[in-house]
Amino acid sequence: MDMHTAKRVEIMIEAPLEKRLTAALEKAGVTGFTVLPVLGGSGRSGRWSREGQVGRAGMVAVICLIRPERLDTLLDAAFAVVEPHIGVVSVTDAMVLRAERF
Amino acid sequence: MDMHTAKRVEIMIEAPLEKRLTAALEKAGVTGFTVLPVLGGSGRSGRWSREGQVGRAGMVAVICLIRPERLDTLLDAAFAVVEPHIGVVSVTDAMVLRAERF
Amino acid sequence: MDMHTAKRVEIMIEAPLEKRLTAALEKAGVTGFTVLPVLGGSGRSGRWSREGQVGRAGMVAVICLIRPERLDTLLDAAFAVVEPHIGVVSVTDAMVLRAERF
Amino acid sequence: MSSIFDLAASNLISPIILSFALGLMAAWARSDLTIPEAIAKGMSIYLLFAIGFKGGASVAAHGVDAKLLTAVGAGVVLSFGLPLVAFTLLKIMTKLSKIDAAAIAAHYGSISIVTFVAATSVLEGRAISSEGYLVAVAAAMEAPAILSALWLVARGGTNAKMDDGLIREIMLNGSIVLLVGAFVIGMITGEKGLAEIAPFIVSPFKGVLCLFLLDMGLIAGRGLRAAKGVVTLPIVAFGILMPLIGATFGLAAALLVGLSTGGVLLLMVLAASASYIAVPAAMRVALPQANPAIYLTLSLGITFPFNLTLGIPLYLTVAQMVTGG
Amino acid sequence: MSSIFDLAASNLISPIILSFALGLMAAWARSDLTIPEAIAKGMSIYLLFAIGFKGGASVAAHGVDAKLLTAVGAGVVLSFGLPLVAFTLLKIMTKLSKIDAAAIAAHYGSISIVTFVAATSVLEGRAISSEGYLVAVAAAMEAPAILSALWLVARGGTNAKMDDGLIREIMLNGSIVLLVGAFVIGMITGEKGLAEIAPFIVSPFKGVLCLFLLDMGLIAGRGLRAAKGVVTLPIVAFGILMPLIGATFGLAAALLVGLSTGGVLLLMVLAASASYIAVPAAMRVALPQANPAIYLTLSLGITFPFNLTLGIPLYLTVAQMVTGG
Amino acid sequence: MSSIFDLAASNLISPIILSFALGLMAAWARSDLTIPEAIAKGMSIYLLFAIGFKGGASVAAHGVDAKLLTAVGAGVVLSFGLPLVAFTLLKIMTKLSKIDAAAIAAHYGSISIVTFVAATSVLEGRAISSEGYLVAVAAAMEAPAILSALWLVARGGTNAKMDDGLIREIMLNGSIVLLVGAFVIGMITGEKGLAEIAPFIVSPFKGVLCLFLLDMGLIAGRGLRAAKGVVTLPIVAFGILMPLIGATFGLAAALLVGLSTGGVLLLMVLAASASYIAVPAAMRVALPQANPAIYLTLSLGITFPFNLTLGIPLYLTVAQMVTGG
Ligand SMILES: Nc1ncnc2c1ncn2[C@@H]1O[C@H](COP(=O)(O)O)[C@@H](O)[C@H]1O
Ligand SMILES: Nc1ncnc2c1ncn2[C@@H]1O[C@H](COP(=O)(O)O)[C@@H](O)[C@H]1O
Ligand SMILES: Nc1ncnc2c1ncn2[C@@H]1O[C@H](COP(=O)(O)O)[C@@H](O)[C@H]1O
Ligand code: NA
Ligand code: NA
Ligand code: NA
Repeated sequence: MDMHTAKRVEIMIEAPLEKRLTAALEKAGVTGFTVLPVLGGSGRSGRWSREGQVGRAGMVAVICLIRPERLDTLLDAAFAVVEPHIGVVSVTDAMVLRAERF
Repeated sequence: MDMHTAKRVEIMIEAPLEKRLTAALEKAGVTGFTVLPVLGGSGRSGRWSREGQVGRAGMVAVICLIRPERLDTLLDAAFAVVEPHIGVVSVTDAMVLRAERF
Repeated sequence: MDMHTAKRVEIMIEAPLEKRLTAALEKAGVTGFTVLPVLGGSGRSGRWSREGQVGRAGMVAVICLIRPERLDTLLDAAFAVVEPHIGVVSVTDAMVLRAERF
Repeated sequence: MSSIFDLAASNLISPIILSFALGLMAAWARSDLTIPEAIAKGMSIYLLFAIGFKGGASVAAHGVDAKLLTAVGAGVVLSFGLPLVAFTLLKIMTKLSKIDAAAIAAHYGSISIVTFVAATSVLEGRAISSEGYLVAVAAAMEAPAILSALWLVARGGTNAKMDDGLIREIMLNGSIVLLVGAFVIGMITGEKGLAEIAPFIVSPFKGVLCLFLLDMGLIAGRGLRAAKGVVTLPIVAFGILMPLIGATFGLAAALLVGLSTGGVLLLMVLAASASYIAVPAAMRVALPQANPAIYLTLSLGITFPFNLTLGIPLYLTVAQMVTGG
Repeated sequence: MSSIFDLAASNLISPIILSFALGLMAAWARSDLTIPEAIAKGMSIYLLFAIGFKGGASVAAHGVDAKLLTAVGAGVVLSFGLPLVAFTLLKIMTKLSKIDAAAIAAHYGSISIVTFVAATSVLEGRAISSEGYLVAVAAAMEAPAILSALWLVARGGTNAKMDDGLIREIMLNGSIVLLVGAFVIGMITGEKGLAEIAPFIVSPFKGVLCLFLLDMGLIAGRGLRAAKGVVTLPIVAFGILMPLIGATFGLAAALLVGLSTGGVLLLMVLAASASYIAVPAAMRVALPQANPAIYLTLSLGITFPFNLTLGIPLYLTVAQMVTGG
Repeated sequence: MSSIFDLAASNLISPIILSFALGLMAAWARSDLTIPEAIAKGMSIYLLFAIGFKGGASVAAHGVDAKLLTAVGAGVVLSFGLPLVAFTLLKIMTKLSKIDAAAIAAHYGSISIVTFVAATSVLEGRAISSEGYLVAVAAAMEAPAILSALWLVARGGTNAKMDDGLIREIMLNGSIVLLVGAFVIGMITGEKGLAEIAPFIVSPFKGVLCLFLLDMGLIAGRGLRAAKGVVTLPIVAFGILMPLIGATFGLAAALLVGLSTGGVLLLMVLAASASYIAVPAAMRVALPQANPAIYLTLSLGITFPFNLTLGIPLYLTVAQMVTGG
């Protein structure tokens, strides 16, 4: 199977920021991402859980697969949104099928 | 802790295809996988979101941890299902505990 | 962007064990983790799905980003909880922003 | 003619239609108002269970009509036949590929149960009775259209991904099973069963329908926003013309079967409406090359609101004229 | 005897039972019909709140019966004792390991609140009254059985993972807290409080129960499909014999306490029913080596439908014969 | 004075308050009782839709009052002004940073629709009527306070992240759109529309409110547990003093506008209550440096229960004394 190197960026961010993050990613030329729900978690700002919440509470996980050479642009864009907020950003090496999509 | 190398395959695929994908994986001898919900995303076919949807709309993420030597069989099986559809496949190097399970 | 090496540990565990796992992680000095919902899956104990379930059924995925040197402590803590139960543990190399958080 | 407009106007200011309009407008204004997926699914399960049960109980009350089987047969024929009409029309009116045209055709042969539900509540509001078994007709009309559309594609040499699994999935999809199952339960337990659970499935029904239509409005509105550019004027024209044609075929079938005024309306509505739940999922499996943005926007964004606002009052006027009811 | 069959037959054609049957059949036919997890949990919260509240309001109306404490005590004794009976029976009838047998035994000492709810709605349908505080008895019977089962295992030298956290979790698990909390609220606010929220917790109750049982049927059916091979004939036999034995113990306890006909039925049902929510979660923590496929299939796939369809009418006939009610 | 206590006592033993207390206690005891997020959101959608619709229908029934606009204007002024009062008070009473104080101030200028709903149900229980358009006032009061608070921060030189997107989000946030939309639908369809869906939005309303307050109690209780240490005594004192001050301003405004007794109570409650849904989300975007643990705990853990239990009866007594109603 024909595989191509890529980076998998995983951004956990507060739900009220989701729109701003994805807008920033799109502006930075990121062509694809996937948003996963998050049930709860723990960090420097304490423990939280989504259960019973009503508003745009909690966090979401945004996953982007991108070509390695575009990583920096993406991280700059993401960082500008995440920086003053609660959230973590991690990057993993990955291989993808159908590279023309990224 | 005794760790073993493995591959972590992450397949984002349209929800109506989930059954077909997991059936194909099982047929290809994949012994385990986990299905995560997806809230929304964006790609070449545009932006979508799960909110308010009624039918088997949206996507799911299927995660498989497998021994490296079985990667190709898995990708062939997955690709046959994903190929004509909307979806992305990525592979990451990983280490697993309890290798006898994979 | 200033990145630091880290490990991304992904633990899929039965939902009734979630509290025990996160308590064990906190006791082992893990400062952050994120819990993702799981829709269903398959493994040695068969196929299962969350749909329609009422109790604390099913599984959750717990993701920890940690400094590499703390991996062993974390795995020991996690393994003690996961070992007699249904679940899988995998580790991936990653890079993180804002290393002071980990 | 004035009565059509009166009817349309009084229909338009019902809480049901206005809730749909609210959803449309909220989506248009890019409000973040959303109904959680689980709640939307829960409401659709409620509506299917309620409408099925009430249909069955009504059949139990009025006796199994000899026309039941004829009506179901007529529904199946309509569902098989309408995609051919829709396909031909699309090939004439638009420049869509054969695959896209076939996928759209499948939607118009099948039915929208929410449009059906909205029509029953218009009938109730006017105290016009109808044959309870039309619920069974609705269920019977869900699937055949998919087969027709796949045949249209296969005939052209393209490979539609038709396998045993898919046929099984279509026939046993959740909506059909729930609708038919509730219908049978209603038939078995009859008026007594209905009385037991009426405070759940009858009294709050219209209110739940309002919230469900709010959600439909949100989804349709967001779909329309996203589909600008994809959906051309001829496609929109098809989305309004086709329900009128479907309704005409439905009318003919209803008269052949010999339904009551209410029954005529409901069969017209079934024929006029387009699926946006079962068929889209089947199309993603069977015709993945077809563009979902087109068929979803058409059925949910154009035809559904058209039927809801203008279609139903129009069909009702015609049904009353024709049956003298 | 004929009356048992009449009762069973009339019970079988209620919307509640038929909804369960629909779920079973849909699962059997591998339909993709599913109820979202959040909706299923929402319905179970509704049912627990409603049944607790109504029990409390009924106690407030009829005065705190001197027998309340005796009945709760009897329930606790049953819950502690029945696992020993179940365990012995399993060791005699089946080849299950000690761990598996103990895990199953825990389920049968504990209770199924949905079976209890179904029984109250049979009583209501027949206008037979019962002691409101049996809701409190139900809550009291949830947990002790787990301790018994863990003692059975520990006695054999195997390490059950029993820690303070687990005891706390069992005693304060959501279902117990909600049931007892709603009971207390019902007792405090009494008939007046009930009147305020009756259109929510009384009128639509049966309808919600139908949809909930549809979901139970789906889960039970899917469990039965998956468990083919794991669940042998002797195990199935246990799943039908044990509720009869439990009901007999429940009958004895109810007569000792001096309950009314309705109360006798309900205590029989509590003793006869097997948990499938609280106890399975506790077993995954405390006895992870036990195979969940066996105990879940037994309690939800065999004993639950048995009680629902044949058990309740049978117990009611016996309760009426014995109390002359 | 004794009547305040009588009123408070009778208020305290309503199912609504006790459900909230149950949630608080369950959280305090670390029970795992939880309401799924989707169900909680579904209930809040239901409550907003119902309260909006009923307000609109009431306006339709009583004619559009000339005071409607004045009342909305008064609400907007209150929402703009109260944050300044709250901010000053916080700077005097506590050692909080300017950012934290401003964030809290935004919450107290805005409103809690659930407190409003609880107050309307107290009015209904006492058959005291109120102006339906206060629902519109409630909607109008949601957003201005956020702008005030951001101005407070910007004035001090710190950069609040205020952009067009945020203003749009605040004005078009789901709660406001749903509340106003349902109000307009209620106004258009009037009594007739209300009659159609009353079995959904009127009869079960109080019961749904109970379950919703159970959830609020769970969240507030868990927040209070987690916030030990963060929330100091002066902060708690503010959480009780500020609603009293807000209510006083609300009273003055209500008298200026010339509202009825019920209307006076409701405007007092709006001014006294603090947001815990819309404003927290806006603060995470606009003032991320502010500590959410403080403002959430204050508004949901201190002020909300205070208003629910003691505040509403107190305000009602005052409103009755002042208006002689
Ligand atoms: N080390 C970590 N690994 C995984 N998730 C984390 C980690 N640290 C923080 N998070 C997630 O990010 C959220 C906010 O973290 P913090 O800003 O540290 O409070 C937490 O609630 C977690 O969901
Ligand atoms: N680069 C990407 N990274 C992460 N997810 C993606 C990416 N591209 C596509 N996806 C996901 O796959 C779905 C379909 O993609 P596409 O086929 O490109 O429209 C999107 O809606 C996303 O959920
Ligand atoms: N190889 C695997 N890859 C991903 N998830 C797995 C794998 N094996 C097991 N799982 C997950 O862990 C659960 C329990 O696995 P098991 O203990 O093997 O039954 C499964 O239902 C899956 O959700
Ligand atoms: Na049609
Ligand atoms: Na029992
Ligand atoms: Na306020």
